[in-house]
Amino acid sequence: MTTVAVKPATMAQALTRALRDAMAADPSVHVLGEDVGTLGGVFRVTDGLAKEFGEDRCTDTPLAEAGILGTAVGMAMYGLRPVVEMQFDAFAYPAFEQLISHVARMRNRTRGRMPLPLTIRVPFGGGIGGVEHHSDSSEAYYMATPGLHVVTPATVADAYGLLRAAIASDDPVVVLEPKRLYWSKDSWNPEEPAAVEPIGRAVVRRSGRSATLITYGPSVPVCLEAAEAARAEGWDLEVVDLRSLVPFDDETVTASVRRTGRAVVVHESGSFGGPGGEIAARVTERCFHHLEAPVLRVAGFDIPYPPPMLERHHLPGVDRILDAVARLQWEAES
Amino acid sequence: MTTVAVKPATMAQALTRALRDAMAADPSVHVLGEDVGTLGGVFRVTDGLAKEFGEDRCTDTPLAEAGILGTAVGMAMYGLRPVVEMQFDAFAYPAFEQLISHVARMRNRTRGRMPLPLTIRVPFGGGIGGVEHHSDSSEAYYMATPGLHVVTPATVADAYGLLRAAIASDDPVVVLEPKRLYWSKDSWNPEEPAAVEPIGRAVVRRSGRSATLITYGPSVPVCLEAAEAARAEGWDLEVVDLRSLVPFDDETVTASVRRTGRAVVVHESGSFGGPGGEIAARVTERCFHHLEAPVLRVAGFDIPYPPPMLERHHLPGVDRILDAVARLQWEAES
Amino acid sequence: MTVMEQRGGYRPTPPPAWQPRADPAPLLPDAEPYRVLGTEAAAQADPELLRRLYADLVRGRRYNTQATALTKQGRLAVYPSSTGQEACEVAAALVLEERDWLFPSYRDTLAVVARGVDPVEALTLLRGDWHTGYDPFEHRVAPLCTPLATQLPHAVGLAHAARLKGDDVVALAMVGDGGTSEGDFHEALNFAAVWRAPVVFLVQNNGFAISVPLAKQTAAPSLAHKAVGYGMPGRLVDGNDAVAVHEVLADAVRHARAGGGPTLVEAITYRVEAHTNADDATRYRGDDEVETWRRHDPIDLLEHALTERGLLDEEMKRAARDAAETMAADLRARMNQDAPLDPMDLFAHVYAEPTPQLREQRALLRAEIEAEQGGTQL
Amino acid sequence: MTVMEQRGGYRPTPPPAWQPRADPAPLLPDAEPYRVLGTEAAAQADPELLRRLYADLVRGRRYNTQATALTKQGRLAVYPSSTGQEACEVAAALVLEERDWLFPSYRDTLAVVARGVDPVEALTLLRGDWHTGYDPFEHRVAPLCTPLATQLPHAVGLAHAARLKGDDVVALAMVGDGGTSEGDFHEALNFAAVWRAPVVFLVQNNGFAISVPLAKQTAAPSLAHKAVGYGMPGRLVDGNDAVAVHEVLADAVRHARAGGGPTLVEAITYRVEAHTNADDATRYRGDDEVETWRRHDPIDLLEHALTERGLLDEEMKRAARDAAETMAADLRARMNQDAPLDPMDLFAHVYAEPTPQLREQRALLRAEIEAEQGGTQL
Ligand SMILES: Cc1ncc(C[n+]2csc(CCOP(=O)(O)OP(=O)(O)O)c2C)c(N)n1
Ligand SMILES: Cc1ncc(C[n+]2csc(CCOP(=O)(O)OP(=O)(O)O)c2C)c(N)n1
Ligand SMILES: [Mg+2]
Ligand SMILES: [Mg+2]
Repeated sequence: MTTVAVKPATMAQALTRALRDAMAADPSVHVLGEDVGTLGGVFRVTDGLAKEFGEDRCTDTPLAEAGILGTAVGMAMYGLRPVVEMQFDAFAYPAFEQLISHVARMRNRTRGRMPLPLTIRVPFGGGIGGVEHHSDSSEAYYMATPGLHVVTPATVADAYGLLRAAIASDDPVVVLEPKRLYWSKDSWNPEEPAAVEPIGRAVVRRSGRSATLITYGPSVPVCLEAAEAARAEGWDLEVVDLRSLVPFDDETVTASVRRTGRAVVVHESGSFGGPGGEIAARVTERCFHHLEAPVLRVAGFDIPYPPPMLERHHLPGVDRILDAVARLQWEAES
Repeated sequence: MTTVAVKPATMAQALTRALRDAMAADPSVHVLGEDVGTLGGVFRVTDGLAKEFGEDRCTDTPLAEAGILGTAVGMAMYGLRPVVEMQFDAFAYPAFEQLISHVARMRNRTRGRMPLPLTIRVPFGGGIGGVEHHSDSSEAYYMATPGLHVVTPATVADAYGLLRAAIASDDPVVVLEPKRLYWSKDSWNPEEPAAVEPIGRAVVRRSGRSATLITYGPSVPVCLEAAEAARAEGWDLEVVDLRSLVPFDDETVTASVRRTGRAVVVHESGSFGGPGGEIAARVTERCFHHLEAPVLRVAGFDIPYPPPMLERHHLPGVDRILDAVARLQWEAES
Repeated sequence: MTVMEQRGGYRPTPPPAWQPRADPAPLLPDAEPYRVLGTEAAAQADPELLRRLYADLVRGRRYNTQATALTKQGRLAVYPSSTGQEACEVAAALVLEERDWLFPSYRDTLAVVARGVDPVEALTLLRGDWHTGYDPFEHRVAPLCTPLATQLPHAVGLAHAARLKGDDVVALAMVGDGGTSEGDFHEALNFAAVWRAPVVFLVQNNGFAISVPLAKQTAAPSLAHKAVGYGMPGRLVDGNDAVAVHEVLADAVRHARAGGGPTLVEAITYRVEAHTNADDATRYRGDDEVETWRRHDPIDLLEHALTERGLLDEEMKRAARDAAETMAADLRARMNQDAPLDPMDLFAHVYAEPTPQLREQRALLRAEIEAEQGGTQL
Repeated sequence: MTVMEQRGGYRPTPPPAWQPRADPAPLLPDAEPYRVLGTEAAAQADPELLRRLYADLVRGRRYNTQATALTKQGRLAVYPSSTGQEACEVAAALVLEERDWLFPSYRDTLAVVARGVDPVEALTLLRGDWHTGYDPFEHRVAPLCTPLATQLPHAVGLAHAARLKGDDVVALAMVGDGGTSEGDFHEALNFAAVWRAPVVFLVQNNGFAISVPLAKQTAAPSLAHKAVGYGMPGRLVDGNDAVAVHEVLADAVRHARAGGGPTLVEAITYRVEAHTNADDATRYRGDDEVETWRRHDPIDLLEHALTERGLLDEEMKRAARDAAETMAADLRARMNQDAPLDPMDLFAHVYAEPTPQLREQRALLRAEIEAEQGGTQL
């Protein structure tokens, strides 16, 4: 086995590589969506695939999201493994009926006879200075829909691993790709990508004793930064990267919070009715007697995603996270 | 003022009356949807309106939910107050893009210049023996969408009051009408309907000292029944009917839980990512030091809504609620 | 500075030659619905086909009346009858090869049965069960579809996938007149035409979407005229003329199989019964209209043609009737048995593997049921 | 028992007389896009109109180049240029009366400006602000719309409402070729036709939806052919011929205002620039094609016609150019000022009254900002 120098790669590159490897390994993997062929996608994640595998494997569709997802359902019925790209999170909304009423339920309503091995890639979240409708966080909708898996990578390696796992899954998987991490770099060896882990395991990105930050996707780097900054305050924060929102890894999260006794959930998505409520509620159910303070949430405001010039106020940042940590009733401990 | 004998009325009748009174009071109120005209709606809630006000005021539309909601947006732009009926909750999904990207945001994106006084009536929930796609609980999607108000009545009087308030509101309001309560009866005087209360206030339906059941819509009667049954176990349960999911009445809910020190959230909607997570999380944030036990949730399972013959296993019933109450760590108190 | 000013001798050119993407003329439907029965062409129709259609129509009608009866006995949660529409239902099933796929809506259990699915399985969903009953792969019939028009893109995707795999499979997708108003109808037809997918779209225009008559649904000359806007042929056919429907669909299937792409077929028919057993049709239409259509009944039309050609004797009629009765009796008997339902199945197929959360919920329900069965009280 | 057997002398009747809902012939577009400039009809065109269009086109082109320049200076977050499409943009605005409504897409800020909206306000959203800038009611221009085709049902609903109120208002809605594939396009056109709503749908077929060429978007003879499927007239026009576009749109507006219902107009044009400044068009098309279209430039076409008729002298040209430059300079100057942005506004218009939850969040942000400004550290 030759050793290849580990070079920095972006998350977008890792995603492209995951698609390419999956398509090479399995001729039933087909990519479809708006501008995914000739252009290589507006984020260039499908760059080169049409050239390498032909337009029948990587197809520019007409401009209609329900049509894209609906035809992908039919392709999956015939044994293909379609990978659909929704151009931006907000442009997945026209496909909701197909998603909720068919994609999420087909396995169940056919007693397992007609599984839908479908991957739905959704560039998600803000922080890229996008104009309106280009920065939504829509994970709450997907999480509330039984039958879907929902994953989101925070690192280059996970981007590869989770996308491969999604394509390999016999269930529909929504892959939320944090837009603002597309160009984040990491040393990662595309020739020896990490083994593909099954979907559903969170990971402790940083160990700590004082409190747990529970987060995912684009907020993971922010939380790691906050944890570094917290050292100055004397807090040793643990950071759990959920990676998979559905299924939810209660084990890892619960173990962490039982250890630290305090937790803050951090995400970009709006607070009210957002993922943080679910997470805080289930952590509290499981860790009540270990908790020194209520599980707090640091989230986007309950407003339509703001414009570029104001988004920094909306996005959970280091200061807001540390403010929340400070409210974790430290007096009570001493 | 003549006194009319108070006769029992069904929730469906109260809703019809609310529409009729609103249409009579304000010529800009228009009803539109599938089968709402000649037929009077599949639940007969719009019965008689086309006859009384003409087909231009109560209109059978072509069969297309995005079209219905989208044209209603345009009608509201021109100063009408459209009341849209979605035939069943699952058939509102095709209209999600219009709902999320326009209805919920138009006021904000026009700096308040173009409010959308739109009411969206959605027959919701199960318990009526419906075949698949006819019993969804979709409130989690609406709650996670800033810009929408979301209300749901549990009583005949509230059905009238909330629908009138929704139509009177200058903001878009989703009115979730519990299907299985359409034929529930109550003594209610249509000639002297209660004053229309503003949206956003919960109500204590039953006072109690031991624990609070936080619930809404179709689960309110179930919780009241559970509270009665709980007396045999020595528990005196308080039942809070939220009525409005957005805005959420933190004041009433928090006051109750601070008093009782224990709470269970009850709803039909799936548990994971459902409304209960939000409610439990915010109650815990606000009442942490008053809580003797974690806020528990009794909800539908995280599965596609089951068929008639199994729905009784899915729906939160008295026994499951009492089981949850029993798990509220009563030993700790003594 | 304009281009004109930049370059001395420049004169604007005419628009870059515009070419229609397709000749519209052959895509447009005929002015009248195509008919065979009651016309001279009836004399030429294949006797075998006529007899086969007749037997299936008689059986189909009996299936419809039996299923409606089962709703009254509480054995079906709901039944959307296709009485009066049997010609379309049966022809749709008969034109397909074994390797082809059928995409039915909730109203099309008769087509599903005509394709070979056990009626009890075809009715599973309408019985109130949580699953589709039949194995979609056994007879290549997609699960019944309730959200309107959403099955159409599935048919397109499946047909497209088959073509990509080199299989000469055709998909036939059924939808109602009301369903044509949905966005999914539009998107499906457009994808099909762009991809030249081997799909046949059969619109059964039965006059109503629940209570809403066609005039409130569309202002188009006909629904078949929608085809030209996608660049596919539109055909208009008398939907109660089983032979005509069979011929038009068979043509479309052949065209699709040969790589010619999709066709939109509008069959003019009528929903003789109410929308479902739960509907009250008297609220929105008069008996006259129904009566007019009853006199253009698909079985009568065919019986008349067969009789005129001396192709039908009393014995054959009896045989058809007996076969229908046998089917009905069997259906009745088997539907009268309770479907075995295991509540634990609720968790079995949400995912390939239940999530940890579903395992917990399953355990909760199991404990509850055991407590119930053990007679234990709270 | 069949009806035939029940009643002795019964003979099946022909199908209840089928009538097309509309005569398809007049709904179909002409075989060639309608043109005026470069044809004999150009000699008859109203000089006033030609001159007005010319001034507006020159100004429109300058607006486009200025807006694109502003993206390079970071003064616009993004700009989807309508260079090459000015004839459609300007004509769409000019055909409307003051009481009418315009429904633009993200590409149509030029039409918005041509209707009278201050360019700075028209560009507010693209600048990266959170609101649409202009007051929709001031010039009766709906907010710019990004989710494709979703503005079309709005236009239908507004036009329908106006008609119900007895106002003879027409709505003109703009959409791209790509947008015609969306379900909302279908639903909007169908509602409009069924309701006979006074709407004009203007499809600017500029050849591409980002990178996707028309051939991957539709197989229809033309996009205008979609009209017949809704029962409305479809018109095809050379979208770079400002006079032809103006005439076709004006006809359609008149037809709508007179109660004749909606029209679908397809204007054949070309997106000369990339999709937006962020797009790299060389990835999906060659320079030749662009060059061909540059030689069929809307301003050149008009300038040529004016010149031929002796309606344009150097002074008028200069005047048009100067007016355009003045507009551009003003736009540049004002866009170079930072828009005043108050973070507290984020909470002001989500609802008529902020919810208690939003009030809490506003307080949190206010405290954060005060702490920041006070230089306070955590
Ligand atoms: C998306 C969606 N909206 C609404 C419904 C409710 N619904 C069920 S059947 C029906 C009428 C359908 O009419 P049509 O398409 O003509 O079919 P038919 O019932 O006449 O066979 C309606 C509105 C649905 N099933 N799906
Ligand atoms: C529902 C939706 N899907 C996807 C997009 C992303 N998107 C923005 S513009 C565009 C292409 C639109 O092409 P066309 O309709 O031809 O208009 P043009 O840009 O050429 O004016 C796409 C795919 C969107 N804005 N809305
Ligand atoms: Mg119908
Ligand atoms: Mg275009």
